[in-house]
Amino acid sequence: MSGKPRLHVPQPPARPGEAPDFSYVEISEAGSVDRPDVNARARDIENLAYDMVRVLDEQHTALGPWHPHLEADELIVALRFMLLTRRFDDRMLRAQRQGKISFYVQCRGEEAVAVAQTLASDPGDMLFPSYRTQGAQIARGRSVVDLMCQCLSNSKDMCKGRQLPTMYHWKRGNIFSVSGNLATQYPQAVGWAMAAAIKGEDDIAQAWIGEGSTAEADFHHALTFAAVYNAPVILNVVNNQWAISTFQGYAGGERRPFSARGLGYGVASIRVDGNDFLAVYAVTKWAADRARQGFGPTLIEQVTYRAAAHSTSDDPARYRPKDEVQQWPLGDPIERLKSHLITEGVWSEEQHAALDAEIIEQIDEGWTEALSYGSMTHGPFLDKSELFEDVFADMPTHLILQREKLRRTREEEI
Amino acid sequence: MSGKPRLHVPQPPARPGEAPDFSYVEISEAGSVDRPDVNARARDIENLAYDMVRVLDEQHTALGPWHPHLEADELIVALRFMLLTRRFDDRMLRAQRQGKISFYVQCRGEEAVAVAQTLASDPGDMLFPSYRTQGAQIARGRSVVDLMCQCLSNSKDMCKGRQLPTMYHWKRGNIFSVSGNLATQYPQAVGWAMAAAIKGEDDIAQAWIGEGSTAEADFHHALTFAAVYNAPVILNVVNNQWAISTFQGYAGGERRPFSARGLGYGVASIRVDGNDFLAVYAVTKWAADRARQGFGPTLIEQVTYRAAAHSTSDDPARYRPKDEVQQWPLGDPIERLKSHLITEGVWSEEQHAALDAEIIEQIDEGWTEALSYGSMTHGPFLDKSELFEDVFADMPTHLILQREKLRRTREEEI
Amino acid sequence: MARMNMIQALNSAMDVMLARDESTVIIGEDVGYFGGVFRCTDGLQRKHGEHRVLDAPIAEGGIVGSAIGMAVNGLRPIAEIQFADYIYPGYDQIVSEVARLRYRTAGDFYAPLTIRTPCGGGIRGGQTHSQSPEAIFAHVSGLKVVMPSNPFDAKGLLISAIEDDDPVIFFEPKRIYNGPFDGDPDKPAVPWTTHEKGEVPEDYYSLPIGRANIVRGGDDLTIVTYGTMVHVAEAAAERVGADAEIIDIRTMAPLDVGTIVTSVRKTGHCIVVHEATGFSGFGAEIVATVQQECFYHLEAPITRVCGWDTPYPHAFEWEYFPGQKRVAAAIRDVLEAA
Amino acid sequence: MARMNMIQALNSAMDVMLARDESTVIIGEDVGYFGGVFRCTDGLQRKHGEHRVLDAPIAEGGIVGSAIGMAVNGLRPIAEIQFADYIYPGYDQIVSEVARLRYRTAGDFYAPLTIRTPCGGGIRGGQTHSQSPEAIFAHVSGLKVVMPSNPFDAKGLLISAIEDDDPVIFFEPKRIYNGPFDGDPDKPAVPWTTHEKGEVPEDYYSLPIGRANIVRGGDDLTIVTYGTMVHVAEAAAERVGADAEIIDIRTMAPLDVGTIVTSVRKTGHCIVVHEATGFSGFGAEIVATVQQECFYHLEAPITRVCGWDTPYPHAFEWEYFPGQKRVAAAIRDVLEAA
Ligand SMILES: Cc1ncc(C[n+]2csc(CCOP(=O)(O)OP(=O)(O)O)c2C)c(N)n1
Ligand SMILES: Cc1ncc(C[n+]2csc(CCOP(=O)(O)OP(=O)(O)O)c2C)c(N)n1
Ligand SMILES: [Mg+2]
Ligand SMILES: [Mg+2]
Repeated sequence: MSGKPRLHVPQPPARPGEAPDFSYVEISEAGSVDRPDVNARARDIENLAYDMVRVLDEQHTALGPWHPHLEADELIVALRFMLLTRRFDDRMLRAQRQGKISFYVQCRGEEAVAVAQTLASDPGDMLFPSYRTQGAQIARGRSVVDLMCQCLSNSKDMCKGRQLPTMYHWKRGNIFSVSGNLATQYPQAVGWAMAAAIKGEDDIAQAWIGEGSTAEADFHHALTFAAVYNAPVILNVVNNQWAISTFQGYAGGERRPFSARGLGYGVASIRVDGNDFLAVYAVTKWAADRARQGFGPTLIEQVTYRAAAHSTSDDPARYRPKDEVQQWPLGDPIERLKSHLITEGVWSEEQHAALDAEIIEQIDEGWTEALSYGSMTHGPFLDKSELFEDVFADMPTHLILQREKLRRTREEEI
Repeated sequence: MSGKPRLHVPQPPARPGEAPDFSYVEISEAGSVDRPDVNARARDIENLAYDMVRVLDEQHTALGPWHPHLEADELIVALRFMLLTRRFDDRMLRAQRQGKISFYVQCRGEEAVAVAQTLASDPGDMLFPSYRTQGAQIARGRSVVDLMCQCLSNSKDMCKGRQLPTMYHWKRGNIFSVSGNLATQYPQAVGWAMAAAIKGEDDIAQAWIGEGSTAEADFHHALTFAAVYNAPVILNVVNNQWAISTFQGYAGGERRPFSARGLGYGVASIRVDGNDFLAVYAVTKWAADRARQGFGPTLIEQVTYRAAAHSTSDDPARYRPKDEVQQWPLGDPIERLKSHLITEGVWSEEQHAALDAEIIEQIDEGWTEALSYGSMTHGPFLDKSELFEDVFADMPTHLILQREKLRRTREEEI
Repeated sequence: MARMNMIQALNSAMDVMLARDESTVIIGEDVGYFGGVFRCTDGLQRKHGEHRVLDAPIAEGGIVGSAIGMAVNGLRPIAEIQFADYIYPGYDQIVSEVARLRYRTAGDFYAPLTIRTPCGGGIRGGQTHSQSPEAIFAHVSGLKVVMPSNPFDAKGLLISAIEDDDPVIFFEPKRIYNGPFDGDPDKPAVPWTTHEKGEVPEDYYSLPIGRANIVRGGDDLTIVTYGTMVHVAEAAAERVGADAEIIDIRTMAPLDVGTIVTSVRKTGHCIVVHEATGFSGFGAEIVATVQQECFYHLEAPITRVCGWDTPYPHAFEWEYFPGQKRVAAAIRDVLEAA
Repeated sequence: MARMNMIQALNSAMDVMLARDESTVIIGEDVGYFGGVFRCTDGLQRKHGEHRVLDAPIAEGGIVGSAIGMAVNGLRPIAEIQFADYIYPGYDQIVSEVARLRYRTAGDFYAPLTIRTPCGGGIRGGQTHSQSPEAIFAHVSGLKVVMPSNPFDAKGLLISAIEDDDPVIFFEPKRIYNGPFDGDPDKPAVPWTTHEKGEVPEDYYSLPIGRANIVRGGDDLTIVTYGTMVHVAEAAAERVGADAEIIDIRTMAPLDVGTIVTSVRKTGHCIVVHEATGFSGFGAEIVATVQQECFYHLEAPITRVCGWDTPYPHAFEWEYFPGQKRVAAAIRDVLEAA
């Protein structure tokens, strides 16, 4: 450091053409971090924000106090959901490349986050996802056809053509609507949880944002309100190292982990290996119990890696080494759970291949069905007058007139 | 704590009619906190955010590593500034009660914060005050007449009648304009400091907000940007325990001090006895050196007490015990510095009384002079056409026309 | 019936709704124990409990954001923004989120949120306690925007706002909280007890959002206005002895175009009056619609009388404020233009 | 002279200013190493250094707030907001701070800040990548608001914005970044190389803010518009064979009233076209001013053709977008109404 105040310009460890370097990621030994009681005071468990909760070791064995001891069939269901998420992702990427859908956002490499956290929630808990949390839909049993119809903006689109692909919602499944505006769901989740507490209901809320989005005001509002009212909410920061082209240092992650942001508010904060299904599940369950039992909010940072492009509009080769993902020290979440199950003797490569084939078939069938409900270019289409519906509960006069005007113009020859 | 998630409703320690209780304020022994080098890593000095830097002990002796060892005449100048600030405050309060000015905000009890921190700055450093930082103006040598003219919105008002009383600025004195919108100056101060760093200049920035204002987005933006670019800035949180009617718990201060908010960003953070002139001076000097030498930002929480009403529109007897101020454990900043100087044998009650009398005379003379420049009800007045100046650097056509229209309407008999 | 000022009427509306509907809650800065800096929520926390009337951190964005979440979870929050001048930190959550939630989810999610906020000048509040930002909300599809001009309307419209399943931005012209104000700052203050609209039922009642009110009939010209300016316009019309029809639109969005158009077609003259800065203000929308719908009936151009296109000043308040004289001059000019 | 599309022209403007004036800096999400999601700042960090072109945290409020501070400290920051749809978190700093700083300090402090942001629809971006929020800035005294419709204007106006000592909100209609778009999404894309306004000097030049441009002369009616709609209006006028005078206002605030009024007094007919939602949109201001100034010359009501009063949809983009057909119908109706 110089003696002069020069502007610090955060630098990612490697740029295109350079060798990937993840030495900055501080990683704890699997099983090495204590698991406190869910009623521990935040100030007494600050180490959890700096260590990294991990359950799976390099030999794919689960160990330590955070081991959730799930049944084998539960884990196989989870594996299925993660794989389904990935294959869905693959298919939608292809669909976008083929011009069938306008846009898509993959969650490759982050499947454990959404799937484990959703499975660790109760069905009545409200989930406030980001555009990279599609695994939550899958893990709550949403039909992939419904998701595809949304991506197609077709006649069965749950959003009636009003949202970009990936901006799903599921009222019945208690999954809130994805917003195109980053981080806005964070204080909303806190408010939802406050309402549950006011009503004396048991349900909790859970929200996800990326590490880049922590810079937005809503992150701070959510933490402040969650702390002040001790709201039953889990606030997740999915640190996939990148926010479009900027690495996590641009959100202020160079000196302290994002989980540490919760400590100053007195909010329990945990840093977890985001590619370790068992660890993510365990910390989420802990946080959910804590919230449900009245001990307040938890901030969780999932350390993971955005294995794909930011979105179909992005080309990451412009700003990071192409082979970074291969060097990512926490591996691939699906591979790791699969290997664990094989190590445990409850799964095999053959079973896995069969599952994969089955899922791909399911996706292909789903896609065919979804296409039969139309797309933006091929019917059946949504009724054009849907454009004016749902602005308000009851359509006011001016919208009735505008709808009529549009109809007339469409029919006229000019 | 219950087993159910019930909404937590923060409660101040005492309400009107109840006995004041400040047992929640954690106070360190004077002299007990270590003073690290200014280049220490934030993570290595986190204790400073939880302890309380204090120099003056109960016997008014200065001690410990933070003792700034200022000369006696420097301290007497400081005492004078603090007293001048208080007498100015008293006079403006009276002026408002007499209907001479429309509004006023006192800083009673918080004089050490503004005066010590300003004296610890270099003249080229830019100060971004709140409405309760009038001591900064005084400590930089602003004439009280200028401040009074602003409060009067008269013909010599530096704001040309455009701002409420107390919303001063001083371009030549490097004091930025006070905004009526809370906390907006925080990221501006960071940006100012970034510019200094970009330009390779030595100056640093310093900003003040109240603890209640930390809940605003700008607090988070400022900390994020300061951390990311390692900006040479001091961010002060003046925790005077109250934000209008809500106690500091409503900003999230129940579990951890506001200073701790900086730690999660990796920003050096210090908690200081805000009524101890020497301690405030010392930590500010430390932070200024740190920033100037290129080691980045510091967040400082000044623990103090808002001894007066929020503003002339407020009646604190509605929401807090009348005698709370008497129980405030950190005393009165002026009394404490005065007692220290007397203990040191460089000051006496008589000298103090004489100083006070002199200051009161100065204020009275200033007020007479200021009134001679007019007020909102008595001339001389500002030219009415000033209403249209300074919206832009050059007045656009539509404002020229509006100015003309106003002139005509004023002259017409209707 | 009771005599109420606007503060009491608003308080009564919230009191009635808190008692009537368990899902009603209030959140805002200083609204709880203290009862609000303008006393609009005075006594409500004591009466309805700390879980119904919440003091909030000073973060308008957080207040709106969390209130949206509460509304999604079945509550009917009333969020108070202490001054309309401080609503901007909440603007993103209002525009990007609550205004569009029903639309983007095809009706599956929605948020019955009411945002109350004191607006307008005339109280020596300077630029950060005097603004009238209704136009920037009226422009946003999915929001209803209301501004009452008297206690009776205030209570009836606030109850409708709370009951509405769509978000409502509810502006309260603070200059007339205690009494009608005709634009003359030198006159002694007049309390609402002297005004017929200060008669307010103590119980539940509601007034429809989206319906203008003809404050006074007339044949020579139509004055379209709202909020404090309703009273200024009345005084100005009297001052010049004009037979003016004065329309208090009460709701900016959705706008009651029918009532305005019917009137202007009758009178052939129209002026639009509001406190906010004129340029790209809500008055422009009224003018644009009136000229479209009444073109062949208009005998003179429609004139706007608004705040000047400057920030709201402190010292020149009565030069800035579109007072009686400016409105009177506009009436005269429009009638002479014919 | 070189052939440039709008992205290249904007890039060139910033490049020229970074080289010419040391105090020019750029800050925004992804603008540095990467060069911006639309590539507008491509290569500028490499060329001018990491202290001149800064990648920023994802916080529009922080970007604007810190840029204000930089501007107060003598720099001329250009802040990029990645999409106009994401400008709302920065709205408070824009409205409450930078717009009023000069006024509230009687000229002692001011901030020469330029905020660039891509706006408008037509790119299948859905509601959060398609908005046109110019009206909510035009209403705020103290801001200049600009929207160019071609590469030549874009460069000249951006240089003026950077050099301006007052804050400028600079909207870039992203649909025409690569080529003019006449409203027909089924036609093959046309590059700027085919358009005369794609000829752009490589060096420094500037165009005055606040001056409208008559894109095409005509006697039958005046079309007042800006941004992408300039091209749509041209095509629509041709489609119906109307002798339309088309005015590209280029600057919303301050508005070049003179050019518009002169034209409408000549043609006696006027339509106003923009992409943004019509209700309380900027078109209303234009209409209100034109009817005031041209009342006795108008032969038909002024008509607005705008985005419908709904959020911007994804699937129904071409029903929402005020395309050729809607503009053409309005031209026909206005001319027939005479
Ligand atoms: C308010 C707002 N600002 C900017 C954007 C543009 N944008 C979309 S995604 C993105 C990066 C987000 O990064 P991160 O939060 O880390 O999430 P990730 O994409 O890595 O999952 C940006 C800047 C936006 N959608 N909303
Ligand atoms: C954005 C904004 N919101 C609300 C207010 C109204 N207001 C003025 S001062 C104040 C309390 C501030 O408390 P604190 O930050 O603790 O500062 P203190 O007054 O104690 O010095 C409030 C809510 C405001 N001025 N600006
Ligand atoms: Mg990320
Ligand atoms: Mg305070």
